[in-house]
Amino acid sequence: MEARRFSDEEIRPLSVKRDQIEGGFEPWDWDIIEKGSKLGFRTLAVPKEWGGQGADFVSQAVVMAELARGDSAMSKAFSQNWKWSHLIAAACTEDQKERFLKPFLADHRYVMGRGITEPNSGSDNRLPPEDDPKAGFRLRAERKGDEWILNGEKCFIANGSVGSLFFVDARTNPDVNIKQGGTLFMVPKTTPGFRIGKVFNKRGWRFYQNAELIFEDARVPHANVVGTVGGASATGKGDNTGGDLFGDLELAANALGVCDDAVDLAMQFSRSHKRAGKYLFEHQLIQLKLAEMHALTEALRSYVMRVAWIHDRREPSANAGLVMIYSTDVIQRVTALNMEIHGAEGCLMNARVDKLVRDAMVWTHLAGDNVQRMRTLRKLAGKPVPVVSGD
Amino acid sequence: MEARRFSDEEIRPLSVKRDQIEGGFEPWDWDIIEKGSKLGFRTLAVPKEWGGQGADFVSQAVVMAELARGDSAMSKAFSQNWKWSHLIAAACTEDQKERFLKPFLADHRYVMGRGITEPNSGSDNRLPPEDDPKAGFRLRAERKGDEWILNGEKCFIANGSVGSLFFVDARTNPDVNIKQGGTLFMVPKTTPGFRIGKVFNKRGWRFYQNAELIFEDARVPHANVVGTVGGASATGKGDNTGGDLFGDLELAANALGVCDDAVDLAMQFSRSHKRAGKYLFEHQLIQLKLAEMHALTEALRSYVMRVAWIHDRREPSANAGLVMIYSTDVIQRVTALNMEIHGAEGCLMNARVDKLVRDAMVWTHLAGDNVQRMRTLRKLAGKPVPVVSGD
Amino acid sequence: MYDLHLTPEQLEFRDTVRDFVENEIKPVALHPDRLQPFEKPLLTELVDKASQMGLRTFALSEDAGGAGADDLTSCIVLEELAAGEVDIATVLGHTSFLGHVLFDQLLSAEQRARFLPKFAEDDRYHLAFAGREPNAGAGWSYHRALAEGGAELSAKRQTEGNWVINGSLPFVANAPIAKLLVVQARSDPKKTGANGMSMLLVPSDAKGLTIGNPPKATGEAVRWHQGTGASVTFKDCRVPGDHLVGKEGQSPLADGTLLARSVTQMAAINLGLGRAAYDAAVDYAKIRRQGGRNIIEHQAIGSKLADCAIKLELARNMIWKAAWAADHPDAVSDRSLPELPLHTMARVYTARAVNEVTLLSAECFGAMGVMRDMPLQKYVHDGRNTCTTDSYSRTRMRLTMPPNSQSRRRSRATSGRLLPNGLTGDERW
Amino acid sequence: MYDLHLTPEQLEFRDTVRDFVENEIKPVALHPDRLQPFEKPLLTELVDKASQMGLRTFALSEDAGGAGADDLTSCIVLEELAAGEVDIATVLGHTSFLGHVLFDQLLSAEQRARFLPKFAEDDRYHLAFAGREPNAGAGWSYHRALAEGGAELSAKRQTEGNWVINGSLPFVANAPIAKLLVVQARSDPKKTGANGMSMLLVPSDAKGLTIGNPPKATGEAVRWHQGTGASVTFKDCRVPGDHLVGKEGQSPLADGTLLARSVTQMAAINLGLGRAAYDAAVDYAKIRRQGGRNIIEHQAIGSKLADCAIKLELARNMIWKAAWAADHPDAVSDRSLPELPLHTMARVYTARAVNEVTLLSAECFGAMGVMRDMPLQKYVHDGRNTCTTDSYSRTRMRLTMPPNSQSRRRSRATSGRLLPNGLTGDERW
Repeated sequence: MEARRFSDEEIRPLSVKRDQIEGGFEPWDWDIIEKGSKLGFRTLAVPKEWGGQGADFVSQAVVMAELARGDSAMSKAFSQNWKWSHLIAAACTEDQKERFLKPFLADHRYVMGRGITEPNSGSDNRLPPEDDPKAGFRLRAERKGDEWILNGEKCFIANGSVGSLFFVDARTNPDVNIKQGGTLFMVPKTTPGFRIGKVFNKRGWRFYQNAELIFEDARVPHANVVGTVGGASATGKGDNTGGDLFGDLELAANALGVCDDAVDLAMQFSRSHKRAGKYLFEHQLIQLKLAEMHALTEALRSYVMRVAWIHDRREPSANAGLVMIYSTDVIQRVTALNMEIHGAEGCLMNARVDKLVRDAMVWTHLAGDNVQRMRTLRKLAGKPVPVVSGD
Repeated sequence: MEARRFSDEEIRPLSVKRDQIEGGFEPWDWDIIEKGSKLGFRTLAVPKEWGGQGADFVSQAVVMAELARGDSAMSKAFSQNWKWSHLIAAACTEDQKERFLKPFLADHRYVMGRGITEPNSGSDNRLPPEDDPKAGFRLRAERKGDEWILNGEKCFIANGSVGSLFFVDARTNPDVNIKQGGTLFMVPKTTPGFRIGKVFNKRGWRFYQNAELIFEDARVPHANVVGTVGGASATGKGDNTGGDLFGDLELAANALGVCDDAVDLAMQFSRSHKRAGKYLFEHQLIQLKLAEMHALTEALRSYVMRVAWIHDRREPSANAGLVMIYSTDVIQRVTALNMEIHGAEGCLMNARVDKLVRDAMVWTHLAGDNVQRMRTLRKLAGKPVPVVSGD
Repeated sequence: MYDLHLTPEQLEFRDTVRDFVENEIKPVALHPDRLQPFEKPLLTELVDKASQMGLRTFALSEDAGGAGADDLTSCIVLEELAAGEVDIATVLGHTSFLGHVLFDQLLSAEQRARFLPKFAEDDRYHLAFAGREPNAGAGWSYHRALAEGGAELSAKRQTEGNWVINGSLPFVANAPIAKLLVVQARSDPKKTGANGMSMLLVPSDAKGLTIGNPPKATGEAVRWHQGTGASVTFKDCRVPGDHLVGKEGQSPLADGTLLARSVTQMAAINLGLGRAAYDAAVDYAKIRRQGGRNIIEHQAIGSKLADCAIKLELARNMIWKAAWAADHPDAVSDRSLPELPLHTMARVYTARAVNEVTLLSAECFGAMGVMRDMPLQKYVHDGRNTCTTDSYSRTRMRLTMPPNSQSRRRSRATSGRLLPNGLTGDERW
Repeated sequence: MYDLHLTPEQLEFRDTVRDFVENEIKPVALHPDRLQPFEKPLLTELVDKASQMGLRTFALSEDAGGAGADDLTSCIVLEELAAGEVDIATVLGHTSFLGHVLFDQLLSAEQRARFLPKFAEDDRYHLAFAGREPNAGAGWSYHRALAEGGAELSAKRQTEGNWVINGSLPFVANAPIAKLLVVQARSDPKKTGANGMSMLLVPSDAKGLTIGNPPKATGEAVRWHQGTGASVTFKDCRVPGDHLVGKEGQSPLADGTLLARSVTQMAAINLGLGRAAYDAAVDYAKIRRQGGRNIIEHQAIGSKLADCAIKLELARNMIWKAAWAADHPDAVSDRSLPELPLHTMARVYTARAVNEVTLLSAECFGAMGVMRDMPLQKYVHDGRNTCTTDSYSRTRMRLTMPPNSQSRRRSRATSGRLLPNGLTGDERW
């Protein structure tokens, strides 16, 4: 399989090296993006009629997991683009596709991102408190003729420092809540009044870029509105049969790759290192840990593949959200067990083992945090019971 | 689906009632066995050519889970028979099939069991210590003409108090380990010198029967040897592509049914009971618990169905063992969370909620104990690394 | 000055009770005939024997005829008793605690003279507290306005000075065996919460008082508490005016401060249960042979038992600290102790830890861990019970009161930080 | 008699160090310029300042010029220091502990007169212990014969009385900054284990002694320890005969008894780390607003923080108990304390608890919890580090020595049971 070869031969050798480069932006490497793009990993999800691979969800999940086995952050740097391919396919006009999808396909360094989070609104965007209509993002967009003038800032934006195009949620009506007063804009990097701020220097996923986007009277043509004005949350999710289909599956499939890597490392180590004259593998406590790692990883694989398959059949369910939550607990546990099995050798830790733990930590706020758990449950419950938000 | 209807309408109403009857044997109820048998649940796994349903593994898993949603122990009382249908199909001679499969099919009260465990050998049967050839079962069988004379006892034997036929592991050569010195016999209830001893009174799975089998010069015809003399472990597992296929899947699928029941109970309760003026469902901590219950149950479902499907394709893997281990952790956690969500109402606990916790506890020694974990890992590891047993 | 030495009296107490448990309680409480049935009525003969040894009045001052055990010593005694049988420990713990509170702290000299002799003389004289049902919403109202709710009794003073009590409570611990009930009833219907409650002494044979049957161990909903208990109903139940304890409308137990130390003692009972399970598992692991050696020599079993030993030690540390803190309130103001609800922390951690210890111990027994003629399954049941029992939930909720609530002091950790008043429903410690 | 009051001196110590941490250490240690880079060299200026305050010699007797802190007080000091910076606390803890052991307990009067003045006067005079590498097999040999292994040094006495030391150890804590090394070397090659080891004092500028570079924070394998440390190599390194401490072949530190209390102190350092993370999370939760209210008012956040508070309190109880036990060995024989390896239990539980506390605290920060210019990610790293560090594993393994091993006393729990000597690799407490 091409993804496995690329992961083993190209991604993995770079993985720890790029991870250990100081700085927020510096671990990034255009070379590997170009190489992967040439193999189709950047445009995997673009429909065939537009010249992409048009891979279904099952294939996407398999590729994400394989790439993540080599490096979780690099896998995400590729798959982050698939997300917007889904969105473009689902919500953009033909004109927009023409203007943005074509250059995306043509340029191996064209990557995309979406800006929702702001310094004072993270959870509130995802689970807007019902008693506080002003909660949520505040980036202001005001209409001026054929243009919208955007002011404000976004933070932690994926591919922020390297993206050519951003999908940006802005408030076109500040007096109602973000479900009615939010609008989604396409903002090319070259937009006047738009610039990149701080690049975040993270503990895990160091290769993957998160940055601030700053809007100072940034001028965006009305033709760049995605869907309708005031319809951000309705149109902003791309293919959202039963949830943020792609985004939830993406994190779960990526976690699966990391777990596979951790299981391999632990098996190799315990079969090549001895304690008290016996291989680690021969000690009961190590066996129990290894069995748990295997069981959790295989359960996650089963669930990820089931969800991908359900998605391909367009069956609505809450499983997308659940598998993401589940992957958070599994990746934490499996990478931690891997570290316990390795232990410290003298006063040194295997750098890759440590990296997996650091990468895994990203899930706790991205995938399986409290808000995600509560949102998913709300979906499971359907309408009858009102959920008081923020409680 | 017939299994769901039977489970909801026939099994569930009896579930707590039978569970609360004092004694070891007394919770048993032939009526429900007969009713289920007439619907085919006792003979579900018997091949079609012998007049059974010949259900594949996926169907078996679905039925087990559905029945277990009504009552875990009753589901097991049915599926315990399927296990031996597998064994008979795989390892018995035509003559044996004629003599035992036919009456099994004909009599709605004909159930079966297998006797391995003895008072002093539990784990040793499953993971025989390499440095102790005498470890493991000791029930002695000595040849006398066309008969074998059996002496000794077995304990915790499934269906012990109600079975018409038992598969019994005995030691035909006490000087070598049980892999070489063990032989499997078919022992009908009517065998002279054979009787039922104590019926165990358990905390969970109270409907399901476990009893002592006592052999005092019991005379078993040579024609009742399953497979070859000294070949117990090779022939005793029935269809064992990649492990004790059926037995491992059986426990995992049963656990799935229990988890489904727990999730339903918790959802219903939290949407109908208030604390501090709000439904439990509206409290964050309850939402987190419910989301976890859902995620674990769906992950288990994904894994169980994947394993059943793999089995139907006869692909060898260690997943059968892993899913059983996994189901142990999941059933414990999900039933405990259900109890936490219910809490005590005043100084009373919902009896069914308590029952699920008690039933779940059976898994810790039956399915996911240390020995099972170590055995499964050994399979995963393949041959290269010797595992020192009992360590 | 920091000092963990126990006094010779404390050690002697411990030994005496431990012997009683080994020789008298365990042979009865762990007999298969007792273990197997669902219903496990209170072992009243053993309760009586324990009473005769002074275990009904250990917290009562020596003056009043008791042993004068402080909170720490009470915890030591109750842990030992509970290692024999949780219900016996619970019953005796309740009476001993209430006896101390009543006779050493709350009653007037006249009342004391009237009630103490009977209490001291009669080995079967137990006490029960029929308070207002704690507000079930307290914990759930985390950082929100307190929701109202919970049954309570009412008391009216008649013109001739008598009190008339009405109302009912669904569950009062010790009610089925108590000879005297300490009743807390609302005497001022215009006030709410802890204000306007009066405390009255009601003999169990008072007219108009009905004590229900204890909950059953079978049925749709099953008995889920330690000790013994039942509903109590008052219908125009009349007691003389001099049965009022303290001032009208100011029940001394209403704000929960005095009751707090009973929380620590309940935790000690829990701890005894966990230790019994652990001890049984260690004994079994030393004789059960599998894999060519005793199972205690297997890493997998050894690590389970080491986990148990650590958990029990952590629980004991926390309980003793909380008990000592209750005996020495000055230690917070001099900053030796953090301003934290230590008794609640002890109760919450112990319940969780003991639940885990009983499960791990049962796992060491394999299939024998679920057999109803063996003790492990009962330990597991009792452990689960305490962890999800009503009083546990209530206790847990105390950690969750709004930070500005006057009903508990502001919590300052050693580090000088506020305890976040979090619900402690999460099981991750 | 049980007493948890701290002395005024202990309280004053705590306040002094806490102020130093807030005003001096935190502004430097938590500055983004310090937090962001992988390499975090020891903050030597702060170490020097702390030395000047007496924190290099707090355990040294007052006689000898120190503050005479016992084990409990040392734990209080180290928790506070570590809440500022773990590495600073580790370095000072090592020197202070070794200074006490050497100058108060082991050196002859003559040796003391020769080395103490320099040690007492020079704020940069640190100490290191270059012992035999602990047998990595100890824990893994659970209930089996002990496997041999581990590097050790050799020492030969020359005819003229001098000692010649050879060999190398892969990691010696404090080596890069120590002016004096306490070396333990095998002087009798015919003996094994703790027997036949001699203890020698080696100045760091001794000829033939090479101290390696500290491990790096990047590369295939990354630095995974607290404090500072490096390899040491002796090549025909010569020291005078009177540098021998104690008797030839009988190193007083060989059997580990004296070193045991440093285990408790390491746990106290851990605890300080956990508290720093928790404090930061509480502060953040009080100001971060989401869902229309500060996040501390959300059940989900509140329960995480309450968990943390309980875990830290449990750890502190266990550490202080173990420390006090080290100061009062009689408390085991008079049965006030259980015969358990309390210091190991404290270390093992604290490492696990602090790992969890740092993770839970970071979760309260959301995305800010993983940013390298913020402190939480460092706390998480340090917590992980301690939990899987080599010295933690070694410590953990002490719980696992065969029950008949002479190197530790038989463990009797309060309940009179043997501790099962289990490996404690399981994380379930």
